[in-house]
Amino acid sequence: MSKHRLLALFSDFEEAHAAIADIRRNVVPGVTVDDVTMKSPIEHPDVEEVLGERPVHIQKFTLFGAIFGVTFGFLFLAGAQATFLVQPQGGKAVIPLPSNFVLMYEMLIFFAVWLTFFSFLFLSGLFKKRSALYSEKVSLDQVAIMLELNEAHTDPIKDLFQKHKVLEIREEVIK
Amino acid sequence: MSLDNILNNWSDYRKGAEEGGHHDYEHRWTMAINLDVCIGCNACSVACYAENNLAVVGKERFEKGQAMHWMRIERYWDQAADMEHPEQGASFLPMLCQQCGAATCEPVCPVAATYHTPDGLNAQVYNRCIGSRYCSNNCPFRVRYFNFYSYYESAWPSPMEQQLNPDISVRDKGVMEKCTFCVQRIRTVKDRAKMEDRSVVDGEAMTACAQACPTSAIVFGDTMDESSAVSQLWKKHQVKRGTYQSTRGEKANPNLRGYRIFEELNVDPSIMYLERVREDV
Amino acid sequence: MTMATEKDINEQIAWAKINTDVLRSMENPRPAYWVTVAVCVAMISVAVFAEYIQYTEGMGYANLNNPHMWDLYIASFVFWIGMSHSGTLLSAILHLMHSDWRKPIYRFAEAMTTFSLLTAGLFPIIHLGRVWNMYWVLPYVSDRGHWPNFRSPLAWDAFAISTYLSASMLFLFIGMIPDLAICRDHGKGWRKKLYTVLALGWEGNDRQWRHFRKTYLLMACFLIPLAVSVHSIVSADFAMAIMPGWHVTSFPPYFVAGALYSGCAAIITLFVLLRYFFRFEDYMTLPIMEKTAKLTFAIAMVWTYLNLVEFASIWYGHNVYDKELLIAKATGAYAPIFWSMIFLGSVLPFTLAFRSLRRHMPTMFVVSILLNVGMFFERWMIVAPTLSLSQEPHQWDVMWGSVVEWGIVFGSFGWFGLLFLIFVKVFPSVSMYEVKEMVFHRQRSAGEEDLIRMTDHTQPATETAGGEESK
Amino acid sequence: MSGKMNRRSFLKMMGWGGAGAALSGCDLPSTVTLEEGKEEVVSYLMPEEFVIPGVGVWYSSTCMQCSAGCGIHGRVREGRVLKLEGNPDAALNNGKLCMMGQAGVQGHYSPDRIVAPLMRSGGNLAPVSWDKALAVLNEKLGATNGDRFAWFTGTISGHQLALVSNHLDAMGSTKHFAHDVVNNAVSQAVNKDMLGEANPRLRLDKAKMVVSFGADFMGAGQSPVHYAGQYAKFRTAKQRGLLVQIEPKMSLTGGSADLWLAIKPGTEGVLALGIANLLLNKIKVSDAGIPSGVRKLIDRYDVTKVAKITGVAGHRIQRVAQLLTERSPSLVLAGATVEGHAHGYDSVAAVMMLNHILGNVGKTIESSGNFPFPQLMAKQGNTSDLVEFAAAASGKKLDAVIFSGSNPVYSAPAALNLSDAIGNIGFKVAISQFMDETTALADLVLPAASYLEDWGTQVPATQAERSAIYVQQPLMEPLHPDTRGLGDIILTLLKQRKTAEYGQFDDYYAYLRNAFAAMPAAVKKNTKNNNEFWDAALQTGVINLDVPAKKLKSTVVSFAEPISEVGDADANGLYLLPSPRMGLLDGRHANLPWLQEAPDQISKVVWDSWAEIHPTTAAKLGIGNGDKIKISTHSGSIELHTVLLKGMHANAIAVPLGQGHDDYGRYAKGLGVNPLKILDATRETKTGELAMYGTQVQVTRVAPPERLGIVRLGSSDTQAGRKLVVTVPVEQLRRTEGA
Repeated sequence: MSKHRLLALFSDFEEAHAAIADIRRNVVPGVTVDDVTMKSPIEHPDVEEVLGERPVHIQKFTLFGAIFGVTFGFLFLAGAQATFLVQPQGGKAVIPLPSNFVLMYEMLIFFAVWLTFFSFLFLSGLFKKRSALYSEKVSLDQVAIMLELNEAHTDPIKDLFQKHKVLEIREEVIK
Repeated sequence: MSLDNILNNWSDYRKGAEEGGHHDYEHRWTMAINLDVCIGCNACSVACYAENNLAVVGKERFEKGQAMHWMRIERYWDQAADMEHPEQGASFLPMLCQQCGAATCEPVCPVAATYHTPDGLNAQVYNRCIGSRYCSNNCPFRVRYFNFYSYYESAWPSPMEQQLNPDISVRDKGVMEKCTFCVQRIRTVKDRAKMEDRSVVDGEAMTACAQACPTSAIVFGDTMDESSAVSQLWKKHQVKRGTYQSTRGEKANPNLRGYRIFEELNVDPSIMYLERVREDV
Repeated sequence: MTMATEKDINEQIAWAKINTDVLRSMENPRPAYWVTVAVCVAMISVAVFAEYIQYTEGMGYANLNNPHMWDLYIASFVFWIGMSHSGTLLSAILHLMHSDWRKPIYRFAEAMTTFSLLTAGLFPIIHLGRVWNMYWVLPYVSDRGHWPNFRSPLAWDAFAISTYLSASMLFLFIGMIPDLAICRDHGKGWRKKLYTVLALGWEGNDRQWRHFRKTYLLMACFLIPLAVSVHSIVSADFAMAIMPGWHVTSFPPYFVAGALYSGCAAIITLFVLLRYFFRFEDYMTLPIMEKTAKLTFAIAMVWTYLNLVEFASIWYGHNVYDKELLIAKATGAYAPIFWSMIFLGSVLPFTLAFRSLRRHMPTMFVVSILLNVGMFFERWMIVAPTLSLSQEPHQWDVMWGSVVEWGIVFGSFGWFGLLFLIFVKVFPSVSMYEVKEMVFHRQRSAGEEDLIRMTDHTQPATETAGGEESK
Repeated sequence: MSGKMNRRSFLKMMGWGGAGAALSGCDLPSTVTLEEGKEEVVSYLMPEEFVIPGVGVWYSSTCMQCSAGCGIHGRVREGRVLKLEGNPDAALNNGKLCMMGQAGVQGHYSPDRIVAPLMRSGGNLAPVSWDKALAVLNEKLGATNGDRFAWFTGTISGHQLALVSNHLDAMGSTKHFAHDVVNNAVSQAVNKDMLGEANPRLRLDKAKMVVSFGADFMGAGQSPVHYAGQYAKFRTAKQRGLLVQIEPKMSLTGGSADLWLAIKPGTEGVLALGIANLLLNKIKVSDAGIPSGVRKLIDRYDVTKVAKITGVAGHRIQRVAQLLTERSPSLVLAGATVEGHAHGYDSVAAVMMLNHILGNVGKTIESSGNFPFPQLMAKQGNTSDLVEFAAAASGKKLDAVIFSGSNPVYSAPAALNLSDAIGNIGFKVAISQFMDETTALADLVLPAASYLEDWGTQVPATQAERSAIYVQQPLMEPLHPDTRGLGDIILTLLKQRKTAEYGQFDDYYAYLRNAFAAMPAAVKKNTKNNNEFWDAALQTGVINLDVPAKKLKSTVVSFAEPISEVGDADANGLYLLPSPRMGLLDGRHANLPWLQEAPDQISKVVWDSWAEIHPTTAAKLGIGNGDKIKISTHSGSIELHTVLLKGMHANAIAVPLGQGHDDYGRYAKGLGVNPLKILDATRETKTGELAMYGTQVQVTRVAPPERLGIVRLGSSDTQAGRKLVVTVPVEQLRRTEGA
C-alpha cells in the first residue's frame, strides 16, 4: 500500500477549519489531525483551536541563552579584568560591578537573541526542500491543508474536502 | 594570562581590600608649586618642549587650539575688573597634568591606554591609544593634548630631529599625550638606584620643569619618602592625599597656603599649589 | 468619535492587490530613483574624500582642538542611534501592545533602524584618531593580555551597538521571511534565486508560523529593553563624565525620549515619501499618519518635559559649572542653535496637534524634517557647549566644524539614503503578510466592534463606581 | 686650520670634562678600548670611549643665548647634545635656566644655519671654500689699516674679547663697536658716576623692599635667571619682600609686583624726585651728600605736582615713600624705560639717588670688586655705538668691518639710514650662524659654529656673589663640518698679522689652554698642575675667583631736571615702547620655534607682533581689541593688531621687539613688524644712547579683527569664579609661615 500526500487549497478560511474539524472528529477513520499540516498566507488565527496544541520549544533556548549570557558575561569580564596585563588602578585588578552589570545585561540580550534566532531556524523546519505540491497560492490568499495518508483514505478525504468547497486538490505518491 | 596570574592578582586585590584600599605604592610622585614665587616666565614650558619632544605646531594650528604645550602658564587678571590698572600684577598658574589619584581620564578610556602606575602616576600608553579622545573630554584641567597631525616633518625639519630625546618617543597622529612627570627621568633614576642597591634619594628624580624653574617655584619628589622636600611641604601645609571626602575638615590651620585645584571634584590631584601672596599697599 | 468611523485601512482590499502593489514597488526603478541614487553616491563621495584627508593627514582637519575633542561626529553618532529607535518602537512596543495599525509602516521603520545603526556605527570609527586600531575596543583574546577597559562607556557602546545591530537585523530579517517567500513565489531571474535563498524554504505551514510567532514575540521582548539600554549607554558616554552639562542623571530617559522623537519624525518623512513615490495610499493611509503624528506629538511633549526637568534641576541644583553652562547655552555663541533646538523640538510639534495639518502630506514632510533638524541640534548642543565651557576657564573655546567634518556628516545622510534606496527596491517595504493579517482581523472583528466599544466604555465606569462604594 | 679636530680627539677632550654623572649610570662596557692605529667600523653596540649608548652624559658649558652668561649643563647622548640645564656650580644661575637658554639647542640644530662660507659675486652670495674665503679676507684686510677697519659685535667678553682687542691692535684700529638693544648703558654711566662702579652687585635677597622703576630684572634684563633666583629668596625670606614696580607697561617683573603703578613714560625721574621730596622734607631723612642744585630740584617737586606730571596718585607716592623708610634696607632700581629718553641720565640719577638717601648703598648694593682680568671683562653692547657706527659708515670712514654676534641692520632705526650707509663700507664680513639682515648685506659670510660646538670663556657683566669666569666647551662635534668657531677665525686672522705671537697655537683650543696655564696661581687653587686645572675648569664649567672686597662710594651727582619739555605739553601724546621680552629678546631668537610658540608672559600672544594699549586709550581712539592699527612716526609706520591690556599707562603703546625679520630663516621670516624701525633717532643727552622710549606716535585704526590677527594662549582673562590661583593677603602668610 502506497502513501499519498494531498494538498487541498481553500479560499474560505472557515471551510478549511471545518474540514480540519471533521478530520479531528475522525470522520475518516485512520486519518488523525496529527497528520494534518496547515498552510496559510498569514499568521493563521485560532490555529490552536483547529489543530490542537502543538509544542514550541524556542523559549527554552532563549532562556538558556539568557542565562548563559549572564554567567558567561560575568566570568568573562571578571577573568579578563583579573588577567589584564595593564592594571588600570595601581597595578591591581579592579572588577567593578556596576559596569560589569551593564555589560552582562548586554551580553544577556546578545546571547538570548542569537539563540532564539538559531533555535527558530532549526526548530521551525526551515531549510527543507519544499514539496512538489507547494502552491504559490498559499503565499497569496489561500489556505492549504496538507496531509499524508494511506491510499485507502484518499478518496474519503477528497470527498470531505469537496464538501468544504475545496478549490483544488493536488496529490502525489510517496512510496 | 595564566591561572597563576589570575590567582595572584585576586589575592593581592583581596589583601589590599582588607587593608582598606589596594594602593601600595613604592613611590608616589608629587609636586608642589609655589605660586607666590612663580613669575610666569615660561622656562618650565620650554624646558618641557626640549625634554619631551613636544611638537611646535605653528601659528595657524595654535590659533585652532591644537598646540601641544604639556606645561602651560595660564595668566589671569584678578583685580582688573573694575580698576584702571592691575595693581597687584598678574596671576600666573603653571598648569600641567595633575596626575590625579582618582583620575577621571582613566576609567573612560575604552582601551585602557591611560592607567595608573604603581608609582601613582597617570600613565599614557601611546602604543595602545586609539585616539577616542574621551580622556581629554573628561579632564577637568584640560591638560591632555591630542596629536591632530603628524609632526615628523613639520616640527623637526632636518637636522632638528637630532635634538629629539631618544628616551621617549615622538608621537604620531591620532595619539593622546600629556605631561608624564618626566617618567623617563624617573625610570633612569629608579634603575640606577636599583643597580646600586639603594633607594631613590630625594632630588635625584627631577622633572625638566622643576629643574629649569629660575625661582624654584616647582618642587618635585616622592611623598612616600617622608623626608623628601615635597613631603615636608605637603605636611607643612596640611594637604593630604585622598579625595575631598576623606580630607575635608582635616586641615587644622585653614590659613596655610596649600590647596589643590578643583578639590571639590574629588579627583585627588598630585600637585599642591601654594597660594599667591600679595601685600596690600 | 468621528474618528472611529474612518478606517485605518480599506478592509475590503483584495489580497492579491496587496501582493501586486508591493511587488510592483520593488520593480522597475524610475529615472527619479536613479537620480536619487546618484545624489546619495555623490554625498558619500564627499564624505569619503573628507575621510581620506582626515585619515592621511590627521584629525586636525576636522578643526577639533584641545577643549573640543569631540564635536559633530559624536553628535551625529547620537543622532543616528536615536533615529534607529523608531523601528523598535513601532515593531516591538506596538507589537506587544497589539496596536495593529503599525503593520503597514513598521517594515520600513525597521529597515531604518538597521540602516541608521549602520550609519551610527561608522561615527565612533570615523572619529578615532587611529582608525586602523578600532578593533581594540572589542574583547578578543590577545597574547599580550590586553582587554578593552570595561569601565569605559565607550567600551559599553561597542557591546551595546553590536548587540543592538545584530538583534535589530535579526528582527528585521525574521519578520521579513514570509514576505520573502511571497517574493520568491512571484520572482523571476536573479530575484528568484536571491529570495529562494533568503526565504529559507518558508512555505507557511503551521509549524513555521507557530515558531515564527513565538520567535517574534521573544525578540520583541528583548528588543525593547535592549533599545532602552542602548540609548542609555550612549547617554552614559556623557553622563558618566564629570563635565558640567554631561554629568546629568536624567540623561538616559532624556536620550531615549529624544531617540524615539527623532525616529518618529523620520518615520513621518519616509512615510510621506513612500506613500507618494510608491503610491502606497492604500496602506500608508491618513489615519495611520494621524496615529503616527499623535505618537510623535506625545513623545515631543515627553522630550520637552525632560528638557525642562534638566533645566530646572540645574537651576535649582546650584552647581556653578552647570548653571554657567546653561546660561551660556542660552546666551552665548551657541544660543542660535540652542533656541532653534527649543523651537524646533518643543514648539513646532504643536503643528501635529491640528488634524488638518496632520492630514496634509507636504506639511508633514516639512515639519518632520524640521523636527529632525531640531533633534540634530539637540545632539550638537549636548556635545559641543560642554566642551566649550568646562571647569577650566583658560581652555574655553567655541569651535565650528570644518568642511571636512561637515562633509562627513553630510555624507552620512547619503550613506543612509543609499542603503534605504537599495532596500526599497530589493525588499518589500510594506509587510504584505501583516497587512493581510490586519485586513483579515479587522474584517472579522468588524461585526463585534460595536459591542467591544460598548464594553470598553462601560467597564471603567463600573469599576469607579465600585471603588467609591467600597470606600 | 691645522688643528682640525677629529671625532676621537674631540671625545677624548670632552671626556675629561664630563660631569661624571653618567659614570655611575649603568654598567660600563669598560672592556672596550681603542687601539691606536687600528681603524675599523664598529657598531654602536661597541662604541668609542665615553659614549655609552643609551646613557646621557652631562657636560658643563656656558649659555650664549643672551649676554648674562649662565652656566649650563648639556646632556650629550651618542654624540649629540639633547638638552640644556642650568649648571648648579654656577653661582650666577644656580642650576636654573630660562626659556631662552633652554631653546639654545634649537639654534644649534636649526635647519637654517649657514653651512659654508659665502662670498658676494655679481650681487649674490655664493658658496666658496674656506681657503678662498680666508685668502680674500686676508687680502682685503691687508689693504686696510688703522681706524678704517672695525669690529662690530654684540656684548662680548672673555678670551674672544681679548682676541678681538688684539686683532684690532694688530690692525692698528681702535674701532670696536659693541651694539646691544637690550642694555643698561645709561644706568652704568650713572652708577659709574655715583657709585664708582658701572656694574655693582644688586642684592635683592638682602632687600626687604624693592622699588623698580621699569627694571625688568627677571625678564629682559641683564641677568634674568640670577635675579629671579634672588627674587625667590627675597619673596621667601622670613619677612616677605615687597616689590613695587613703577613702569608705563607691565613687564614680566611687573606681573609679580605687590604694587604695580602705571606711570607716564619719561616721568620716572620726577616721581623719584617726588619721593625724595617726601623723604627729605616730610619724613626728615638726612640730606647729607646731596648737591645743593639737586636739593633745590627736589624741593621743587612736591607730591601734588609730581602726581599731576606722572599720573601716579599722590597717596600712592606717599605710601611708597613711607614704606621705603619702614622697610630698610631696600633697593631702588632703574630700568630701560627710565633710561630710554633724552633725559634718561637725569632720570636714572634721580632714581639712584633714592638708594643714597635711604642708605642702601653698601647694604643692598655692593661692590663687585676688582676683577683680576680686566681684559676679559665684558664689553657691553649699547646703542650709542650703533649711532656712531652709522655715522662712520655714512661718512665713508670705514673700509672693512667684521660683524659678529649682532644684527645692526635689523635693530637700527630707519632714521639712522644704516642699510644704505652700510653700502659705503668697502668690505663687510659677517661671522654668523644665520642669514640675518646684516649677514645678507655682507660681502663675505663666514659660517660660525654654534656656541654648543665652540670653545670660549665668558665673563658676564653681572656677576653673582662670587665673581667667576664661565667656561664654554663644545658639547658635540660641529654639526656642519664647514663651520668654524669665532675664536678660531679670529686666531687665523691674528696669525696673519702677528705670526710670532700666535703662530704657536694650532687652534683656539690650544690658545685657551695656554691662556689657562698662564693664569696666576691664586686662581688655580687646589689643583696640582695645569692639566688638572683645565680639567677642573671644564668639569665645573666655572673658574671661581676671589675678588678682593671693595667699598662703594655713595654720592649723588648733579643732574638736570629729569623731564623733557618736548612733548609734555601734549598730554594725549602716545609714547611707543619697543619692549624687549624674555623670549625673542631683541629679535635674536625669532628663529627658534620653541620661543615663537611660547606665549608672551603678559599678553600671551604667540608667533606675531602686537600692540598693547590701555582700554581707555583705545576707546578714545576708537580702537577695539584685535583691531588692526597703524602706528606712524616721522620715520615710517607699522601695521599690526591690538591687544587691550590694563597693565599699560594711558599714554603708552607697547610693541614687543623681535619680529619683523626680512630674513633670518623660515621661523622668523614674514612674522610681525619691527618697531625699532620707526623710532626717532633722538639720543640721550649725556651718554649718547638712543632714546628708545621717547618716540611719540600717531595711531589710527585700519581694519577690524582678523582670524589670524592675534593668536594667543588661553581664552579667559579671569578665573570665572574658580579657585585656580588663590591670592591671600600677606598678613595670612605672616600668621602661618612668617616671623
